Amino acid sequence: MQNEIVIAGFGGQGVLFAGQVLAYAAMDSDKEVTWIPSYGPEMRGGTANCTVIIADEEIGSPLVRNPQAVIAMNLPSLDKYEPLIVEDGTLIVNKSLVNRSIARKDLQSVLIPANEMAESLGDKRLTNIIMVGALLAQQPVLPIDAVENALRDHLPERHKKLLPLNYQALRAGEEFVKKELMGENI
Amino acid sequence: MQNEIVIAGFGGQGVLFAGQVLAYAAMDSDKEVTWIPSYGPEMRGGTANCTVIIADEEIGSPLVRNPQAVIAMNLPSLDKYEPLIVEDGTLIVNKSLVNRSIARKDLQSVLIPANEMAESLGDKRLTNIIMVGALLAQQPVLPIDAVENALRDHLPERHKKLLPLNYQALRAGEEFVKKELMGENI
Amino acid sequence: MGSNPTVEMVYKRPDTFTEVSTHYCPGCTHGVAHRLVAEVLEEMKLQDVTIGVASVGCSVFAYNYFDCDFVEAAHGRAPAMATGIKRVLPDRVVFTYQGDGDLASIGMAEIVHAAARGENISVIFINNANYGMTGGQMAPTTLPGQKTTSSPGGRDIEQTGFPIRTAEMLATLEGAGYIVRRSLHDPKNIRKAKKSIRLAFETQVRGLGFSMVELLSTCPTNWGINPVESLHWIEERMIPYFPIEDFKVSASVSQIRV
Amino acid sequence: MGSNPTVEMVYKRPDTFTEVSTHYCPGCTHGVAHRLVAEVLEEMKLQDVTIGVASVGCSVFAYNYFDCDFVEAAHGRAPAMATGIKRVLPDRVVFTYQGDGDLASIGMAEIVHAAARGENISVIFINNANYGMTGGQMAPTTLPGQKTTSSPGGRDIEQTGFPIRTAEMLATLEGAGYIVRRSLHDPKNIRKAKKSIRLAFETQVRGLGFSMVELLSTCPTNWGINPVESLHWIEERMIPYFPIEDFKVSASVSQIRV
Amino acid sequence: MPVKGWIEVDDRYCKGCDLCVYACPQDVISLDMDRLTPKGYHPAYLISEGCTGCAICAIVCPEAALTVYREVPVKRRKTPA
Amino acid sequence: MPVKGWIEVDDRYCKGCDLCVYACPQDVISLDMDRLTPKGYHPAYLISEGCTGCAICAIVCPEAALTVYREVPVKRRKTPA
Amino acid sequence: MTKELLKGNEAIAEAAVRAGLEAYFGYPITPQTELLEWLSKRMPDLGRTFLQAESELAAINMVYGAACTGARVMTSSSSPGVSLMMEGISYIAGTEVPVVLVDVMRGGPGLGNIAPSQGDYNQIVHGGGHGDFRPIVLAPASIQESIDLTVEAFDLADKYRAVVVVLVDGSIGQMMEPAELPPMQPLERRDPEWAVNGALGRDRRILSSIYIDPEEEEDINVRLLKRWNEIEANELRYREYFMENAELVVIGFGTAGRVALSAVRAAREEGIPVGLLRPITVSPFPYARIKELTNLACGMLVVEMNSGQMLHDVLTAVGSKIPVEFYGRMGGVVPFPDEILDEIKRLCYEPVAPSENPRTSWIDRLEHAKN
Amino acid sequence: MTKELLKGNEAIAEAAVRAGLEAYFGYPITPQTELLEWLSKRMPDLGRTFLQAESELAAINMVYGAACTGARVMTSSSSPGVSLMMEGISYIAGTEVPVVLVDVMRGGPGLGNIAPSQGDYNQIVHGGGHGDFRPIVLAPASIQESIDLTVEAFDLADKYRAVVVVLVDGSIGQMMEPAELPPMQPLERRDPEWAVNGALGRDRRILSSIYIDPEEEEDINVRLLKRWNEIEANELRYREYFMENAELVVIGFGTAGRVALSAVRAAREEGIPVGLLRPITVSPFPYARIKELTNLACGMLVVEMNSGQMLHDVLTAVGSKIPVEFYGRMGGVVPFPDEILDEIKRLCYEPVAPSENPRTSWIDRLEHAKN
Ligand SMILES: Cc1ncc(C[n+]2csc(CCOP(=O)(O)OP(=O)(O)O)c2C)c(N)n1
Ligand SMILES: Cc1ncc(C[n+]2csc(CCOP(=O)(O)OP(=O)(O)O)c2C)c(N)n1
Ligand code: SF4
Ligand code: SF4
Ligand code: SF4
Ligand code: SF4
Repeated sequence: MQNEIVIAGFGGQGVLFAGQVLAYAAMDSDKEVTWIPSYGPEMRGGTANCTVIIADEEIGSPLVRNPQAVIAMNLPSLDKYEPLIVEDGTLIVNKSLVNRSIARKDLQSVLIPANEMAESLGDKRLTNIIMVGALLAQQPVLPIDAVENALRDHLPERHKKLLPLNYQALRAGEEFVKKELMGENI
Repeated sequence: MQNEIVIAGFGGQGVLFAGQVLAYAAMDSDKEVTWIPSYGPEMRGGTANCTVIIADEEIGSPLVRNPQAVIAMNLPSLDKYEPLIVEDGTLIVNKSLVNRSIARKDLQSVLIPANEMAESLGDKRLTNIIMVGALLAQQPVLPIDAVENALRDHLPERHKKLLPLNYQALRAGEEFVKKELMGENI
Repeated sequence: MGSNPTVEMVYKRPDTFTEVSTHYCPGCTHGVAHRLVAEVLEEMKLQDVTIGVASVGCSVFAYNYFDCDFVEAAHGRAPAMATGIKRVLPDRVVFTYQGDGDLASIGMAEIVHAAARGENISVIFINNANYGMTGGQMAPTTLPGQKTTSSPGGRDIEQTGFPIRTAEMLATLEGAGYIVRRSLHDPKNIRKAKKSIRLAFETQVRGLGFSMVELLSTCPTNWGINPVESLHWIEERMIPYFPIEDFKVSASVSQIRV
Repeated sequence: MGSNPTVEMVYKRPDTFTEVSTHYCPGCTHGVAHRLVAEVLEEMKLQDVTIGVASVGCSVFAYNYFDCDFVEAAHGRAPAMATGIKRVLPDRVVFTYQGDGDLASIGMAEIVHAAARGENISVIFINNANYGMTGGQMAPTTLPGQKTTSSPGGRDIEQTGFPIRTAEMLATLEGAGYIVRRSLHDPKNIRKAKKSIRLAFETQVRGLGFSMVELLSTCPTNWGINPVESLHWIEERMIPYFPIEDFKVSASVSQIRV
Repeated sequence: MPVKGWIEVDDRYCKGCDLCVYACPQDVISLDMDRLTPKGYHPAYLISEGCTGCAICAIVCPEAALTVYREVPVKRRKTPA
Repeated sequence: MPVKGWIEVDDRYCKGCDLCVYACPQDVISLDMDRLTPKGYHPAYLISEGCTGCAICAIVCPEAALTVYREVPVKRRKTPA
Repeated sequence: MTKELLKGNEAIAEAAVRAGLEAYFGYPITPQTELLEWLSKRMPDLGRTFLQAESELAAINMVYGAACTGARVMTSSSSPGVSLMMEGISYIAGTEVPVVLVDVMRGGPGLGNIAPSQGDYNQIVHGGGHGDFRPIVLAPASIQESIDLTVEAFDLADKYRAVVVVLVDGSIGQMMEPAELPPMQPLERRDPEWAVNGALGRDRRILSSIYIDPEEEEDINVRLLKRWNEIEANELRYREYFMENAELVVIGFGTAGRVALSAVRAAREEGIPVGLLRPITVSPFPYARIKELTNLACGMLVVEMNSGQMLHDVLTAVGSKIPVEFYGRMGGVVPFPDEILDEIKRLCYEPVAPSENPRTSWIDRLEHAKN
Repeated sequence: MTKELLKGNEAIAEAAVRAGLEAYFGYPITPQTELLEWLSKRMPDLGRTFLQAESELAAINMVYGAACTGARVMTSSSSPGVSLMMEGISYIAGTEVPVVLVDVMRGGPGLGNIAPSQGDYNQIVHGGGHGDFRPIVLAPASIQESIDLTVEAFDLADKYRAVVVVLVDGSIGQMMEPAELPPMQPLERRDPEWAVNGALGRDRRILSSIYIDPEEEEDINVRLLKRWNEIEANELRYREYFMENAELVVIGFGTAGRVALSAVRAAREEGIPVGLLRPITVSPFPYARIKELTNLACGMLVVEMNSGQMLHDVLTAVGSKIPVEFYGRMGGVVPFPDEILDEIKRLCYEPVAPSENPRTSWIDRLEHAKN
């Protein structure tokens, strides 16, 4: 059994770190895991993607053509990955930077105003963690407290003071989706 | 039918040129021919050898382990090549620089005081040509006038004036051997 | 006394530039150096006879921006490649555009010998005190104590010696016709820099030998400061070690009036 | 007033030399340079702590003649190889012995950077104005107009530029502690040369940075003149272009008394 | 009365690096925080009157994104007294 | 009376290059045309009296083939007057 | 034993440190640079030698010198930089001193790009450098394997006085996986009987690659060859997956190998009898095992991130016994598992003529797929 | 048509001049130096470009630049110098500009010696330089062939925008044979549609080896591969001797090939049914013909002046169909005909097991012979 998650956005959105948090959590839960930044033509700036694969057995390819879940932090990422997700896969979209609805009907998708939520929590940099929380609510690839521990153990020193906020962000993302699923976010 | 001739001595004795004269003569007589200087450990000075192969058909190896004829211009060369000559092969030795007789009895060999003869002709540098003349007398691999023409056509410009002397040297070497064979050089 | 005004265009993007947006980081003065070269090519009407030689560094894509023939050299070998071109096409104008890692580190032998031969080419040498493209490692031009990704504790002169003053060193070679250092940190210096680039190309066009303009340039991204602060950094940190001077102006070059 | 005399040995072959006859051509002053280095190693008692780095050139077999540890480098890379050795064995004495093709042509980048780093090694640099081992081709040190096997019409400065004054060029680098040029063409100069080689090793032993002694040396074989005439050729042809001077003697090195 | 000038900023090239803003002697250039270029930068723009068309901004611009214009008064021929 | 000295030439090393001959201030060294070294060179040798043991020959010898000796007068201790 | 999440380049660097690396000389190049950067901090902190060389040419010759002292030394680079090291590598091999080289391959030829590739296989395994010598080449496919093989590389280099190459592609350099680092080995100053480190109280030593007498040079060549035979006999490593009753065998190394694993696993789930052979040492190469497999399987598929460089070696081993097909991506493209799965299926359904050159048919398919 | 007695290095140089060589850049190295020296006189006399570069690294990059202008260019070196050209060769291949390189091989690895060798076969044919590309490699065995193939090298380089290597060993460089030089071709300024020579009256052109997008780089690789298939189809050259009803086939190129000819001739005189295949292009390699021969002959003997580099290619062609044996001399040793004759006889009398690695048994025999 293998989970493949792509997190995509542009530089500065904490895309790579979000993926690493999942990877740490998976490792601490004794899973096999790979994290790999994806290569694009541009050598710097522009888009930033990473692929995280979580599995019970030895992982083969660290990259997949059709991931099971995608976190799209902006419009270009949505446009690029929506068509690639496996059938009935999961798609978490940062509504704040996306002005369109999701075309595919088979997907389990959520549009979440992550930027606004982050700002209301008091720090724009929390957007990525909110999205992770949302993912885990939509598709529980890992127990959420494993991710909390990962944050605790691996948040860069200089951001340690932000730990409580990160917990909140994670839960906020989770809550949002739960409500969504219960049809409460109207 | 193939003739293999090794000319050996030390640098400055005109060993390489003597070989080239034979090669030119062979070429002008429409024979196949190869000339190759032999590699030794030392990068400069010391001994100088070359191998000339004259044949009617395409020549394979430009080097042979056991040559049919050897011109030994000095003692080290004699010591090195006497044992290597094919059975009943030809050996021309520059008596002026060799203080021993020839060990092998099967060889058609000549000891010729080339330095003295050259000096008596008035130019030490003729030693090599005298030896060539002797070789051709002993083993007529090429008509002697072919060699004369080769000298005429290929003697370096600055030595052209020495052409007549070179002819004499060639004949002198030839004469010496002829007499030797008739047992006259006593 | 009135006057009915007419409009004049004081500055416009040179035609020798393609309509391509550069890949350089915002505020990186590689762009200024490009612009100056483009302006000089335009002023001297050399566009059709010029062959540029891009090097390996952030300027690796330089050939996308200049509207003239271009080749892309191996890391450090631009002067050798330029030599090959110039020798078979002596009537063409050939210039290399190289960073300090490319020219002063891996390419040291090639630049010294091009200068020593008096190779009739022009070299635009961007000194930004680090390796930009690969993420800000130490370059031969990195200042003492300067932190880079390969000198995390700051450049230790005990271990790695002092920065190389390339222009000064090459100026000792007979073959050099014109070798100067300029800076891109303010308008005045940028004007001086352009004049020198012009002189470098004039030197070549007149067959007066090797010419090189070393340009102090910013790398905001790897220096970790913003573009404006970067200009100050050049002024306060780099210029004291890398003086803005003429190191070699051969007699015949000094005759040139532009 | 009488005196019953006793015998004193004024000069003997140094013990730091092996009992091997060199492969050098008769009268080639490579041999003199070797002897001077051997004498200095003996005087300074460095034989057991010294590692020599031979280069590719006529001195390729140098390791056969010095009775100390030796390695043989790739053509031009002796300074890099010496750097590798010195960095892991800082308490050993490491010297390279390089010709002008090796050091000033193919090895230019390595020597410049070793000097720039202030690499604590000593370099014996033999300038004989040509490539000896390969049969007398043009070197970066070949004089204008000098005929060589690869400049049969004489070195054409229009095509190949002027000879490189390596010592002068390297002296511009901060890391250089001691850089001088000496000559081997007469007893007086040979004595001076030995003193400088001594100073170069003293510089290293005291950890005062990069040291190099450029030695004007003969190549009778390829110059096509006899050994004695070759000495005159150095004096009359080479020295005017390659002056015998001190180009860099750092403050601390100038303190050394030998 | 000072010469009147103005600039045009080409959004295809401007990267909002701030160098022209900093260099402008009249302090009449600023980055437009309400606009994004196709590449996602806040482009420079002329905030007010006062540009003299000195083109200093263009001289420092790494992207050759600026065009600078200026009004030139046409001199009238003096009439004899 | 000048100091008396002499040289020894090691035939294993001498290549008959003539440099010592040329350098000797007393002109007392020459190449021995009647002898050949194992390597086939005419070695240097001391032709006559007059060597002062100045060792200049050794300084110029590329082969370190020379050993130089000199007689030194032993100074007698002065007896008090 | 605690695992950490480690990036390939950094894991290799730290593994080398713990294996007793005494001196590192290198030059920056993507996608290898993090390795150099890691050591630029680590080595000085430990009082060991780190030096950024002026070029790869200088780096390999610095490593050459340092190796001559008997120290544990390493350099690293990526494809174009490695090409610049060829003369030096030949000298090192000819001098018989131990050196570890890490090559993090990128797309080529020429400047190419910085994406992952396996285009240096030939240069490293067969051709690079003049003269007759063979480096030991280790090709890890995961971060843990990269760590383990890096440590081993130093032991092999010492044991055989040889050049040992750790050959990975950019994706392994950039990827993160949980892995365990070895314990820190104490640095002991080595003084092997050949080391050049000052002739104090012993006869002097010389290290060189010149043997001006051809017969002597030939003796060295013979010695190197016999040593190589030993290496082939003792140091061969490979790993097999799903090989039981496999009728089709996929062969791939490094990243191509692990991508193939995904495909093979998927195929097995669909009941296709396919197995995977992943060479871990690509030099020595598992010729014998592949020959063996030709008796069990009825076809082979070689997968590489190049135009079929290892393919040549597989063909040598297989001879014409069973058909061999090839699938490769080039220039920095990493294949997805589904591409290989498609190939596996194709081979199960459409039979292939053993005679034709596998490369030709592949190129047609690839072109067709690309347009 | 008059023949002259010509030395290999000089013959190649003069042939290049007459083929329209416009620029030569090189660096001295034995046993190739006469080639450079010849051109140092000839080229300036003709008003063409000769430049002694500061190194082989500079030489190959000067040639690279000159080639970009569409000019006919050449460089030459010997083994260690050629190793220094690997990065440049990869760039040239990736940029698809025509360059001719002459490699006069010497004994190695490392500094080795200056005696004749074939130790660069792998480096030139298989491995040298990073990334996927293949040079055309011509291996003459006589002075006349050296001349003819040098002229052809320029045409092939132009035709395929490829690197063409003339691969000879030191003995061919030093040997003299009667040969005929081609007529002097008039120099015409080439302006191929890709040449970079100033954008006068046309759109600008760019020549580079960067393709930062892997998919794009892959397209280039595909283009190079398809061009290579053409080359394999059109440019294969080899020569056979005494092949009629040969039961044993000897295979060797260059000097090894002509030494083998002497042995084969001698064997035939003794009535032994042996033939010789001498590849003239070693890249492309006559795989198909060798495969064919496995149907006629019952054994093969590969002869090289290295440790069996071409052997690898022969084995790929032969598969396991018939036994292949190897005889090589290394490090600068040139075999004498009698050594090969002995091998031929041995093979006729004692049968060999096809399975075992030919190299192992050879090494034992060689060692035994040497002591
Ligand atoms: C042979 C080789 N070595 C290393 C590299 C990696 N590389 C690319 S750019 C670069 C340094 C560029 O720095 P610099 O020349 O200072 O230019 P900048 O990027 O600072 O403008 C390096 C080391 C390479 N491409 N090729
Ligand atoms: C890479 C490489 N290129 C070229 C050569 C050939 N080579 C050997 S020695 C030499 C030049 C030596 O000249 P120099 O350094 O001046 O020393 P000298 O012989 O004059 O003492 C050359 C080019 C080589 N061995 N290796
Ligand atoms: S990395 Fe530095 S040098 Fe390169 S473009 Fe960015 S700012 Fe300019
Ligand atoms: S060739 Fe010249 S440098 Fe070399 S040993 Fe002979 S004289 Fe000396
Ligand atoms: S300097 Fe140029 S790029 Fe920078 S903000 Fe101004 S206009 Fe834009
Ligand atoms: S200098 Fe030395 S080598 Fe030369 S002749 Fe005198 S003793 Fe012999």
